[in-house]
Amino acid sequence: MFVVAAAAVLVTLALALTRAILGPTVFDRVLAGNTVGTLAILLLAVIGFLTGRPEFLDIGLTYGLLNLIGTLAVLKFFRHGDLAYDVEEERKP
Amino acid sequence: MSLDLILRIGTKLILPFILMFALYVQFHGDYGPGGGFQAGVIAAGMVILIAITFGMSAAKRVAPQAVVERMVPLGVLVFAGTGVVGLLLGKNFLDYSVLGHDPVHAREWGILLVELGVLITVSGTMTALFYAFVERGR
Amino acid sequence: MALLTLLAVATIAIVRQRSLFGVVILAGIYSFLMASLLIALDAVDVAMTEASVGAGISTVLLLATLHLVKATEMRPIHANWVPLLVALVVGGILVWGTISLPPFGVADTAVHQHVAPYYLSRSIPETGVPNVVTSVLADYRGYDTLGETTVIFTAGIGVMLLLRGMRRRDDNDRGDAA
Amino acid sequence: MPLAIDVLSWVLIVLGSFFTVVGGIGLVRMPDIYTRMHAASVTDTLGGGLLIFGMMLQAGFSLVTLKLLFILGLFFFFAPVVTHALAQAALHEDIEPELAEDRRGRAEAMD
Repeated sequence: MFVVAAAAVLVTLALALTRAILGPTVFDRVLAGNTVGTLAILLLAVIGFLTGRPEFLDIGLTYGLLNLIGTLAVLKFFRHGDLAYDVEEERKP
Repeated sequence: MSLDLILRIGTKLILPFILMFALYVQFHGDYGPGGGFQAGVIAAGMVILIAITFGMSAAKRVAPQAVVERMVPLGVLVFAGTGVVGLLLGKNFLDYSVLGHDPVHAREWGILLVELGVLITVSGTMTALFYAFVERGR
Repeated sequence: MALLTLLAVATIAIVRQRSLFGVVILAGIYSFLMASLLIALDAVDVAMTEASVGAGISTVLLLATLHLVKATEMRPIHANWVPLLVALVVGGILVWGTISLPPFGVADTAVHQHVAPYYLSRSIPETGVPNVVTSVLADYRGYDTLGETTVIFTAGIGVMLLLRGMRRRDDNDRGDAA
Repeated sequence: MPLAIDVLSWVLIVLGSFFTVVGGIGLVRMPDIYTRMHAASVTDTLGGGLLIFGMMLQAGFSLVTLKLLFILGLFFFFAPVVTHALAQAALHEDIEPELAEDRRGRAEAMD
């Protein structure tokens, strides 16, 4: 049954990749990238159970955290055009 | 700006967990996947996340630039120093078996120390690179 | 193998892409796919490194770099046939080299006869560390890891000096040499 | 493992797979970025959540379950945060949401 889950996740990976390649705007690509990260975590967990060694979920957590950081960095970049733009700094002067 | 509220609260929620997870990866590297390199990258990711959400000045309050830049050579020094200690105590360079009374235990300690050196260097380098690029962009 | 196909598709998409922001995001996706592939091949430590460096840090650093340069790639002026030819020839040679490799996962090949059994059997009694990757990395191959750390150190120092040096010249132009 | 828990976990996993694929199809088929976000959140929360619940039941009470719980928490707290930031950035770039009125207007224009 884990095979079903793995197949489903793989199909969805392909669909998300399609969206990332087609994506008319950058935000579509970001969204697809975020989804690919999520799916990679799921695929990892499923593979872990499929091979009977579910100890490797640490890597899933790493994926999740760094996916979050990457996505937020891209969004911040588009919002302000600068990675470390500080709203407080703007308000002070 | 109040529009960033959700982002800021969410980031505040997750920051301690990122640091905790980095330390877990560091010290659990003996038993599972992970080690100094990955932990260093995750710890640097925490600083970068702070810089993204709260701005550069907040990140520099957490990890001052001088500290970060000193961490880069410090890690290499810790690594090489572990080796030199072995040399001074009459064994080969990077032979850890002299660090404790029991060779096996000593080698475990040696590995921990070496991984600590890698952690310090990697996290320092990544954060310093980020700082350098962003400062340059201004 | 489905993962490999996706990987190839992502690579072609990266090459075709002109907007460098798209390239950054697709490179992140590529990195996730690569890490999943490495998991499927049981190389968990490598997968963790790939996931953390490729998907997190390099995205951020590439974006920071994009802030410094122009964001769209120029269309090449003339077609680059020579690099394509070189790439095809090298790729062909590599594929030809894999033909004579032993089948994947066979235990009695040359690689597994040399030092691997020693490491596998002695890691726990000699170092007390169950993860063989860590013990090889930090103990048996300590010199290599020291060199690796020094490389990171050197690269970091180099980049910092480059970027810092440029900025200092700007400061001088403005007249405050601090 | 009791049969009931086993069956329940398989049902959850199959449902999760189903929703994952549904989210993926939505990601490709939906017309604009905001609706696509909606579809992707199906994959993030319902698909991933059900899959992880199923796997938690399979794993029993152990460290694996705790890690899965962490991943679940990550999904539940940060998929919305990322989606919010994404929507905000897209609005900031003046990408107009496609409203139902627009579509109705277009349909009438086609008639």
